[in-house]
Amino acid sequence: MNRMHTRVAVALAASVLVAVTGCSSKSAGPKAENVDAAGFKSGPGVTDKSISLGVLTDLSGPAAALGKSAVQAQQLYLDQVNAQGGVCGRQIKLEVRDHAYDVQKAVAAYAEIQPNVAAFAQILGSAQTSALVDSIERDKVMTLIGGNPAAMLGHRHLQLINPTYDIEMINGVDFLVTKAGLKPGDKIGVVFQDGDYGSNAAEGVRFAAKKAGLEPVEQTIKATDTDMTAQVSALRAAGVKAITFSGTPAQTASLVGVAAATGLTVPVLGSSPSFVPQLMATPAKAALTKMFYLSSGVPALGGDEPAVRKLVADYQQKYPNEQLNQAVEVGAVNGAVMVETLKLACAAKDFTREGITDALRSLTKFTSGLGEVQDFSDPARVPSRKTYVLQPAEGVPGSLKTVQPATEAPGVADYLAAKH
Amino acid sequence: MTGTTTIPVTQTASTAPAIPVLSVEQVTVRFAGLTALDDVSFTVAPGSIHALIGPNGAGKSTSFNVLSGVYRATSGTVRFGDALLTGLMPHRIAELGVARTFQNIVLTAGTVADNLMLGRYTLTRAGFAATALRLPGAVREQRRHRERAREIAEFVGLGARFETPVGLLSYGERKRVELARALCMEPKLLLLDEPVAGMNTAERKAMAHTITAIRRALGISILIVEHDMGMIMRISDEVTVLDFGRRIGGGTPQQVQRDPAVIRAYLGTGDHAAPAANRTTDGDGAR
Amino acid sequence: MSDTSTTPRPRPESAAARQRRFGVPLLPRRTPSARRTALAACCVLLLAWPFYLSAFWLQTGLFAMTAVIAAIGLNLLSGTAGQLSLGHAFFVAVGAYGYTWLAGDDGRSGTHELTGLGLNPMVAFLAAIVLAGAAGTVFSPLSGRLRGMYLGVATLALVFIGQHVMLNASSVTGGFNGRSVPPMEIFGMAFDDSTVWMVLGVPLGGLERLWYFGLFLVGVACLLARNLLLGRPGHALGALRDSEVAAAVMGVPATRMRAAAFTVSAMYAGTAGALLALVYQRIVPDTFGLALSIDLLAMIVIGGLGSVAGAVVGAVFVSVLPQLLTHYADQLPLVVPPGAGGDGLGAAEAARYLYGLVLVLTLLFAPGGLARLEVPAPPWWRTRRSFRNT
Amino acid sequence: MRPPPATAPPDELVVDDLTVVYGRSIQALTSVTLRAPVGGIVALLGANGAGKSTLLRAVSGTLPLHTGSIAGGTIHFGERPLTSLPPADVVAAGVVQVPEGRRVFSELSVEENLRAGLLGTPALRRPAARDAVDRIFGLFPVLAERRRQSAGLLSGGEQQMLALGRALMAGPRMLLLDEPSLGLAPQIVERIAQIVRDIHAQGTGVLLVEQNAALALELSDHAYVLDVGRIRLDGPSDELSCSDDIRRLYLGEQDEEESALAPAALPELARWSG
Amino acid sequence: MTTFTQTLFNGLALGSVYALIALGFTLAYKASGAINFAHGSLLLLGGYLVAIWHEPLGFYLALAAAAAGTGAAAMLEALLLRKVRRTGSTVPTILTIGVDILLLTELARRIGGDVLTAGDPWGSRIREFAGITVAEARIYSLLVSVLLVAVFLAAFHRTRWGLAMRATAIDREAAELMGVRSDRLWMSAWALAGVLAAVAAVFLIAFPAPGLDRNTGHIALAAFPAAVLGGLGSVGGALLGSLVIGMAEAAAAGYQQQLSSFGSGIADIAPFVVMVLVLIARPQGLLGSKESNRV
Repeated sequence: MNRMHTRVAVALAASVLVAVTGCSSKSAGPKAENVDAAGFKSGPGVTDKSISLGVLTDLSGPAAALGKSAVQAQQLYLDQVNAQGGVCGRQIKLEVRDHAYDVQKAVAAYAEIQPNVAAFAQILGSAQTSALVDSIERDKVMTLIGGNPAAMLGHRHLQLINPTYDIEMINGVDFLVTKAGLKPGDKIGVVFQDGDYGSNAAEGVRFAAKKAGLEPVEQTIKATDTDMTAQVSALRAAGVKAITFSGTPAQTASLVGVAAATGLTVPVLGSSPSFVPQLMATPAKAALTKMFYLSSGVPALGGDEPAVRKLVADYQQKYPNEQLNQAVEVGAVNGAVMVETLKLACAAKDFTREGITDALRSLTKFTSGLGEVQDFSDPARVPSRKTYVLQPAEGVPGSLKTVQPATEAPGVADYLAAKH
Repeated sequence: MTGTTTIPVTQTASTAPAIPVLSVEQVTVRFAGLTALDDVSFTVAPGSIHALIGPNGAGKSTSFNVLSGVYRATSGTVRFGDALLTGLMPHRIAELGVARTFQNIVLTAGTVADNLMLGRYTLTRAGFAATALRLPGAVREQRRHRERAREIAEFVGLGARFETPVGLLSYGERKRVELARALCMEPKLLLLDEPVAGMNTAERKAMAHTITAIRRALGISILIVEHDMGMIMRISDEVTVLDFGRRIGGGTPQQVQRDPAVIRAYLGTGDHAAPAANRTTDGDGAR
Repeated sequence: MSDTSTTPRPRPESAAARQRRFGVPLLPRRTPSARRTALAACCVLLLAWPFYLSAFWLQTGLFAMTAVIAAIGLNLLSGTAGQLSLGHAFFVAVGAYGYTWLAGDDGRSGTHELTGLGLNPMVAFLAAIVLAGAAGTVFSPLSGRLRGMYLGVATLALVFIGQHVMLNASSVTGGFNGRSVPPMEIFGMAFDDSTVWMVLGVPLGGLERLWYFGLFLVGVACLLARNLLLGRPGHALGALRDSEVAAAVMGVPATRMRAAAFTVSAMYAGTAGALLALVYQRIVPDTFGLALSIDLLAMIVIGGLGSVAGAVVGAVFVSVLPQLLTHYADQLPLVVPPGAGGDGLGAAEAARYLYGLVLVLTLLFAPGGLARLEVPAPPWWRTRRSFRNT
Repeated sequence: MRPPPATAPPDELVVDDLTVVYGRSIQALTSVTLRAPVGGIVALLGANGAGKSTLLRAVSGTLPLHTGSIAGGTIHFGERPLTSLPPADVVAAGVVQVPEGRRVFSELSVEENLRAGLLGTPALRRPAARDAVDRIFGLFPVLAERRRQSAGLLSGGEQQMLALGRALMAGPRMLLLDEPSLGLAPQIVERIAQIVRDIHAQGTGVLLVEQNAALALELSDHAYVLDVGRIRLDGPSDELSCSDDIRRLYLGEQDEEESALAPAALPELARWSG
Repeated sequence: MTTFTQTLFNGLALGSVYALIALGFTLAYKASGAINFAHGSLLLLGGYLVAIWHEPLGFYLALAAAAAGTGAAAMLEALLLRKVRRTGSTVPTILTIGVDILLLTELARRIGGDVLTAGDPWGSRIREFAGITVAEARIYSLLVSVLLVAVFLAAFHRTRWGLAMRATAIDREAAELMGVRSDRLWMSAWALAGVLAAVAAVFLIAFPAPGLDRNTGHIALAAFPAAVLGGLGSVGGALLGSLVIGMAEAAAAGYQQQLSSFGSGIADIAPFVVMVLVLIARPQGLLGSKESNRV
């Protein structure tokens, strides 16, 4: 009797299964690339009226402040482009997902929007990007990423903008040598966070230090450290003349604050992610304005460049209550790269995934006025080698001013040559 | 002694696998600042029902805890045949065929069957892998032992409750589950800690019957702690009396009932000893 | 009467006895046929799923499946044996990296040299499960001797030490940037998108095939767990949870059983990890943090401790709820679509709030399914103090 | 709106028709009615598991700690309802229990244990608290000698005295004693009995729960016998101690017809053959 | 030698702050039998309240108000836990995880990317002695922690409240029979845990730390191993454990070059490694009492 029931159930299940699969929505197969009457090839996320771009960022996690600024700046830029008719007569839309700096959420969000976007205008977070690298390459979807670790180079569809952390540091050490008058044999402190960002930066410092005949004194820190006293005492004991730092902004405040308080008043050069304007509200403000420098691929928001001033003005007008930080520029640059790429794809009448990547790879002299000329032709090479040196300053947008314009240190070429 | 059930049925025992002697020798248990057992010795003859009596707190439960390995004796030894129980972990003692019940019922959530199958633990072998994969051996073993568990359940009068969650059982029934679970271990020595405490008269009768029936059927040794003097005197072959952690008397029920030291210690002292003593002597003898 | 003891008696499971057993209605129970119909409907739904749903929903489903497997395993430990573990993210990681390392080839990831054994993926999958079990066994000096809450905090160490190892053993794990996961391959057919099977006119890619593999694993996991719970180890673990003393005098070796439960639980987590790796296709250490451990615990508590079904329900709930919320965020009141600016409540935050709220409310108002982890201390324990003094 | 009868003694513990359940199903007490006047010693007898401790828990308000609850009936002390009050309120009403097995705070010193007896009363000034402690030491000189020792190191009898002294710190009107003779040597039991008499003589009512029927009946004026959660007998103690009924109930009933209990319905058990 | 002295001081200072956290954690555990996973959030709440109130109220008043606020929040949490007390200790523990998620989400949303300061009076002043450099705030944190712990211990051993606590911890039922209102008492324990967390928060965000950010509460994770290796539920154990963990962490940071063979970032896991080692040797923790039965 029971067995009978089971058989009936199985038979029923099987027939229902066949029935329902017969009308599966997937039967048509994956959304194919298609060619319209005008000979325009287009892929996922592209219609006659619009182009959808994906953004995976952190709006509620630990990097929310940066993520939010970058997305808003990107949106601002695209709004302006759209207001002028968009690209190829198509409005550009952002499909934003908040992964809250969680890998699983990022992977899920990627799966959710990937089929419906032409490209990813931004993916924030190293771990998140790392987890998605294979998928991005498989799906051949052109992607701009937020961070700059050198490990992210070499993927055809993945592109970072501005110099990588190691290049930032080679340029930065060059600045320190001049600034602090470092001589061969002098010691330089290298404080860096465990992980790809910090170790990539440290690699650059080591190279530059060797080249300049400096002796590096290394101190590893962990992401959750907030008190840099131990590191500072070690560096002071070693008698360093300058320090490079690759950690979080909060750690910067501690390091510089402790160094200043203990009389270790040497210049400290930070990697680009190591500063946020919020630090100017902490007691470390005085020390920061006195000792701290930031190596950055984009100029200071407090600078005089027309593009920067326009960005600041527009951003403040649209988001009057938001604090400005360097991520605003990064977001705007990302937006500009995206638009330039799409324009090239438009010219080639190819809005397929491959077409968009090809367009990016043909972009060899990109400039937006926010930073140096970028060359995206080779995915394995840094798009630009020049960095600015910025310094915390009060009363200017983003609390940073530029103290050295975009410069490439002589060592960079050697370094890159040695790497390839 | 009017009952006929008190006569030991030794002929069944003769066919049984050898039931070892339990000998408790000079066992002392000390907790911080307290001597719970003080140099206690007694012997449980194979196949006998041996009662351990004494006022509350005399050390009866402590004795059980030493015998089953829950407490470690400070000094002294407990032997079960050739095996030295003192120093063994409780599960080792269980493997030697010593089963016990608890004064306060300690059952596992689940059905009666689940609890009884726990009693089969030492007799079965199926490990994690065999059970999870339902290997034929494990399935066969489980079926066979479940049969036996059901037999035991029916024997103690829980046949109809075999699949019932223990949470739904009455107090008396749960006491029976405890007993059945201990029986499921196919013990050579059964330790019963107040098997009829909290039961009504009918339940007490049934339990006394079951205990004698166990001995009759299985020929195993039973050590029993109980306050119900009537029952103790009726069913036991030998009695050991503890007071204040010390053994103060022992012998056959009749001997113990007449022992003035026992009467004094167990039933009261000094001027209020008299009524109690009277009561006990006539309580068991005359009734 | 004594003679009857030697004569064979009628088989106890007589028709009358069975009648008695089934005649007494104990708990309201759905009728068997209704159950079967529901189960069949569920199966049809699960089997037909890949024919309809997009990669996102397939992936969500697969995440739920990994959660189900891990939760069933954790439930064996916490629900059945009464032991708490906050370290299961570690065993998930061992399974994930174990599979990847065993099945992977030597190569490079970023700046790291990678090693791999290049085993057949099926073999590697099984070996990864064994590896996770071995990791669980290595922890047995603690898992056997520590109880309940104590073990819970001690296992926290596994998560953090595990993270440390994942970041530093870069030749195995790829370090911070993680490592690509070789696709599953059964009988020479790889579960990737290099080949597409057409079934009933519907293309089945790697994810779809993985879906069926996952379903198979979930089915096996449920079945094995159920067998365990109904068998000898289940009884022993339940006894250990309800009263360690009673369990011990019944012959259950407490230390060994607890360690064994931990090991089995770790193997479940390892299975989940290996499947998770296949879903992710690339794994990074960040995935296997404390949050994963806590989510797993929340799953089994929300679902109801001690039952396989509870683990399944809880796992599906906890892993799918945030996805649903994020997906339909724009339709929720008060929730601002991502990137809209302003200080509105983001979807991810809304999901967090709801998750926390559901957890708290479930525990406050429906602890019924939860009570089995720790029945109120048995009287024996409570009176131990006075008992000792007697 | 009827005023309370003027004849009602103001201080009497009255348990009326009390039913207590543990968990959802286990009924531990059924319709128990009992009166314990402050002017007397009332004994409550019964075998293990009869529900004696449950009754005290119900009065003291500690049932919830044992997953128990009052399912019916009331408890009053004089005018004051105690039904389901938390323990602290019961103590404040002047009813204090000395729990079974002494339950002294073993890691605390003797003096600290006594001071703990004041935790239910409004804070006293230091000298007053010291006076209270000294009063108890006067009652139990043996404790005074060991005031700094930790309570766990006392002998059983000393612990029982400490438990009594601790309960007396608050100056209760009614003392609930749960098995004070438990596990004590005869001479000590005699000493405790004398102390209970003294306590009563000083105007404190005593409800005595005892297994030791001889002791209990001798000490008390009136006794109740609990059997499986019900009051089976009650009456003046001297009458009870001569009654046959109490023997039967308290010592467990003898089986007049032994054969009647052999339930033939139960099958026999064969030996397991491996 | 300097490294050693410096490490010693850092360990002491760190351990003393951990002690405040672990003590609160232990009190809450004793009171509810539950591991309070929301302790980190309470800490964050304390710090956040000081940060937003110090401007209008001034530091000390803000600290008092924040301590009161955090204590109240802890009591609210304890109220929730009381509802599920009967189910054992696991359900309440998971409940604290739920509370933690709610509290942390709200605080993180409010704090966002900001780095908030407590407005403490020590600023970034530095003292030098015995060849080592020490932030003044660290000295105060050490002093205040020692003072608070001493006051707590005195109260625990000398007052009616402490007596009630100790008695209840030994035998709750007996204590209730003496008239102790154990529920209220344990609520006070939770409140105290909250207050201690607020004080600890101030020291954790004071110089040389940069200030309060959304991750500040993570530091409470170090209190888990501290409390466990000392013996869960033992006040002395929590204090000793905190010291051990503080020292271990400082040593791992101070001697990172020598320890580099264990991989970088060893300081991150030092507390957990120490905990595991201690528990393998003594499963009941350093000062925990061994269960009386040996099953």
